[in-house]
Amino acid sequence: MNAQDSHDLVLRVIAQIAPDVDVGSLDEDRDMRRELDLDSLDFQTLVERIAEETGVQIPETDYPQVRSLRGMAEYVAAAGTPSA
Amino acid sequence: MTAPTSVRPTTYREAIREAMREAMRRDDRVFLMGEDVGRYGGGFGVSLGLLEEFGEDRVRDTPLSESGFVGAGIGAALGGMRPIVEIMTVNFSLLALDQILNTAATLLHMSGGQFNVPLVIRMTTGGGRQLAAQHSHSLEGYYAHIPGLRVLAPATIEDAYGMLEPALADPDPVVIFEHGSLYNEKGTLPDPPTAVPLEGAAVRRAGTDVTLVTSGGCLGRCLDAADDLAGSGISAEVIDLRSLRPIDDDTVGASVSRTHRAIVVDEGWRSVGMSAEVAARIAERCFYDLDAPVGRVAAVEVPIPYPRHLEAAALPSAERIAAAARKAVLGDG
Amino acid sequence: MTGALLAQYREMLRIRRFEERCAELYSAERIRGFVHLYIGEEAVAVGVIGQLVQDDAMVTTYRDHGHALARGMDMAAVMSEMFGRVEGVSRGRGGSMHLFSAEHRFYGGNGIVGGGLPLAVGLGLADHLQGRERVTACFFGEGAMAEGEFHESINLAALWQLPVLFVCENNLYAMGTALARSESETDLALKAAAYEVPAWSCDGMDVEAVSHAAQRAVALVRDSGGPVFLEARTYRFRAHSMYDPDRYRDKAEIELWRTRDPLRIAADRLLDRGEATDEDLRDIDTEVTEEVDASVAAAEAAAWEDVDHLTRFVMSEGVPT
Amino acid sequence: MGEFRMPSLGADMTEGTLLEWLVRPGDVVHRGDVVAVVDTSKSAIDVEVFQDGRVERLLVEPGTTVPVGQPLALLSDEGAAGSTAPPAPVPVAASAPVPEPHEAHIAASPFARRRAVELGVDLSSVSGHGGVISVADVERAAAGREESATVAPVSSPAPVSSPAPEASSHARAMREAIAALMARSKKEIPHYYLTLDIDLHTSLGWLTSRNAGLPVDARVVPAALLLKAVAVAAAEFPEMNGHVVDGAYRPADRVNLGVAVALRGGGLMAPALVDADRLDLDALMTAMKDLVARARGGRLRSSEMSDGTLTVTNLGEQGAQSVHGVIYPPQVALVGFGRIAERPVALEGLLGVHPVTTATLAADHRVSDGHRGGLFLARIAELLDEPENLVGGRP
Repeated sequence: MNAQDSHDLVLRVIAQIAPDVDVGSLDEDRDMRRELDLDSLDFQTLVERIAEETGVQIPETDYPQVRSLRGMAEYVAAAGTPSA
Repeated sequence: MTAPTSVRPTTYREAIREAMREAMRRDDRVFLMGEDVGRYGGGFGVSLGLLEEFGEDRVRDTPLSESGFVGAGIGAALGGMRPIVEIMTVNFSLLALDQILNTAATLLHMSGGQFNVPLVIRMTTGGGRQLAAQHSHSLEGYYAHIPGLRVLAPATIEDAYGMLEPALADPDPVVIFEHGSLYNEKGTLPDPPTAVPLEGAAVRRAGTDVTLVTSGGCLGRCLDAADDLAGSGISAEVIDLRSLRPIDDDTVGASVSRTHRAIVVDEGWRSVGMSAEVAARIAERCFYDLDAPVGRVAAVEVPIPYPRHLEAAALPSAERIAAAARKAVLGDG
Repeated sequence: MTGALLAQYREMLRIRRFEERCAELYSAERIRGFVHLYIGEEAVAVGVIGQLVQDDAMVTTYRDHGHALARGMDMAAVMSEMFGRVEGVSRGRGGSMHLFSAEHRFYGGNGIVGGGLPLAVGLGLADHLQGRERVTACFFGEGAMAEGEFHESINLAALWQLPVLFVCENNLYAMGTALARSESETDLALKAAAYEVPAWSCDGMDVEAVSHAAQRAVALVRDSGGPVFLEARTYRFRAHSMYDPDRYRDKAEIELWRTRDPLRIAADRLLDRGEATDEDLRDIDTEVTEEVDASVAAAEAAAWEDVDHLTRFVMSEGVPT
Repeated sequence: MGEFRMPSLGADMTEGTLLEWLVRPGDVVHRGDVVAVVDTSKSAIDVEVFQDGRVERLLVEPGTTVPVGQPLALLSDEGAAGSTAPPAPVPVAASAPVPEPHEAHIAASPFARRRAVELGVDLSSVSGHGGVISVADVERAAAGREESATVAPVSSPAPVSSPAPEASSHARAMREAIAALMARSKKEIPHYYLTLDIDLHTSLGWLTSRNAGLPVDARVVPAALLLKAVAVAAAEFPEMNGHVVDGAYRPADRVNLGVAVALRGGGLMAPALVDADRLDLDALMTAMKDLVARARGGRLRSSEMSDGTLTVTNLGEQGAQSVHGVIYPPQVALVGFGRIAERPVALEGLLGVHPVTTATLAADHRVSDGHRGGLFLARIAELLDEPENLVGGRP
């Protein structure tokens, strides 16, 4: 999975969790929780969906790296390929 | 309204007589017909003196046959005349109800718009004169029920005078109710007189706390009640419907929407009458503005009795009106 | 008056064929409501109305098809009214009982027994007051003579000397109530005469007899300016309104009256006098039937009033006053 | 013959709109079956029936708004007793429901009702003269009420596409409902507030190591632990867990933990986690995820909307250090948790840096006092200090 694919995937999952958000205007480097008004449960759901879609299990200890959209996309791209 | 150049003293009775006199002078087609309108001068003296001026053809005494002469009035209207038919009292008018309802009010529609009936019917209504159960009733609601009629209830001298001319000019049948207790009412008329409209209610007294909706002979009692209420800090608005068909919902609705309380005052019986109709319209139009149930002060459901004290107890009084208004405003008896 | 009877025969046949078709259309549910057929009484309308002129007025009852046609109202417009169509003489709002025409000074079509009489008096009063020499012909049944409005009206007309021709179509039954069961005085002309009104009777099954009597009556009204009462003794061959069980009269009585069918009397007389041949009468029938056919076609094709116009004509719409 | 009526799905609900029938006449229904979907001003709610029977007749068409208590359908007893249909599949409703707070019909003039909505005045908190509330009473109540009701501040979401008009009117209706309810709460309930900082070092450390060994979808968020602690404590403090009905306090016999959920786009609701104290931690986590998702999707069950016995608000999570909440009537207490933040703490004479949250309690003085409230907060802190004891469920 390249960076663009993972970027698109993350945006798609975000759109499911926060359907009211205009993802086009997101600041990719800011903390998504603040940017998207996600609470811990929403963030947990985001991580779960990423895992379902890609098989990438992000450990809690890595959460600081995936706080932003860019960080999440890069993390996912680096960590693996989509499961069948 | 422009200020009149002067005023002349008159009475309700004289005002109607003058209006008829002027109409007959103005228009050859106008004539007056009814029981004892000529030599006797009218059962209530309204047409006194007209025979002398206009002669027997145009001030036409009829036999006691209400259906016959009201129907003849309809036919004469169809034949190009502008008859004024006087029926002595509303109770007697029931003998002519067939002609009024089945012919005058239906002919235009039934003929697909070909035959309109430009007829004016005047009749006395109301109690308060110890005339007992066959001369005292207020059956305005019977007539106001009928599509095809225009029903007027002049409560003031100005209306009594001013409504006749537009009523005669109206292409359709107009029924005018004159409350018997108003005939001797003294007052003034502007000179020259100002025109009054046929439709539209009048706010006779402005107020903010409760709207008293009334017409005809009850107007004075409502104004008395409003004076009384003002003494206890309640500001009552008094609306004179003037026209009972059509009813001016806009004026009533606007008032009740401001005061949030309404009392309907009618000398007819309470059940299925004018007061029921007006109350229903207020409920339909102003429900969400109402801060108290719509109240009614109407005649007690009894044929009007002869003795003064019983008759007084049967009819709306200023006291009953004020009490109903207080109940609406203060929320308790 | 050669030719007059033939014209009257044709007029009566128009009414007869029109109403026969109405009965058929009623059964087929093309026409609804109350439909009171005039069959048997045609000579009265044709005989009386033939004496009126354009300026004269007419008031009649719910049994009004014959009067409307005899007065010259367009058959297609009358049939359209039967159908309730907007092209009807009353824009479909009246139906069978309420035919009107301002053009013909035809003031209806009154469904209340006796209801038209005061109206006719008023029309006469208007003419009287305006000095116009016009006649108002008021048709009513003998049943109306029990109503107060008859007495009030004829009294007024006599009292005020108004130019009204009262035409009583005495068909012997007020719905199902025989004359003798509803009137203390069965000589109706005599009863009217009590109001100091000139009054006489005629054979209502003989169009020439009716014409003759009506001619005299109309002339008297016009000349005197006062009322006249004319009784036409006639009979309806059919039910009061479309169908009824006819329990109130004998079959034999109906058959006896049928021998005096006004069409038959007129036809026999035309043939006797040589004023027409069988062929002429057949031709007339064919033409009349074609006119009826055309009226039905026109009514079928006519439009319905728009429901948005339901409340029109309750109050006048800019009628000059 | 029974009637299925428009249920009260919350103390603030006076009417509801029937969105959809899930049954047809002739269907046999059992207590707990979801039979209809109702839109309150807050959410579309699956509504269950509380009696067995057969649907005789549906009285109200979808799309119709009717007052609470109006019959929606007629149910006959026929076919119910002898039915072979399976028992109620909905566990939530299978046990006896918490008594619904009953609101008597309020006599108020139409104009008074209209003004009450405009002014956000709850009519049940207004007393009328002569037994009837007039507009003057409503305006007096509006003028006299406390203005300080701090409805949970909903942080404004970032880039939000403009909402549809009906959505905004729905939001306005919800805002009005919230305002009315919170105003009523502040007027009726003598609140008292207590605060306690809770050191989460132990519990979060335990949770991190537990989560480390689990797949993503089995992980538990700290909020779940906080909820569990409150639920367990609540079961031990009956004066914090129950309802005031008709002026009398009725402790609940179970803990249905209301979870304050901020809705995207604004608004707030507090659906209940039924029997939260009895659920094991994983089940509670699952239930919480499900509940929040359905709350935001507008598909809650009626019992979840109305059955909360104590509410927890966690909204400090992203910003505020503490939250002094407004109790959700007819409940009697609300626990708030502020943001979990690293703070200096003194430990055995040394200074350390630990994750700390400020817990607050808003409680009803009619039912409890500060002493018991303090013990309640302390018990929550104690429970959080032994997180392993919070894992298991209770029978």
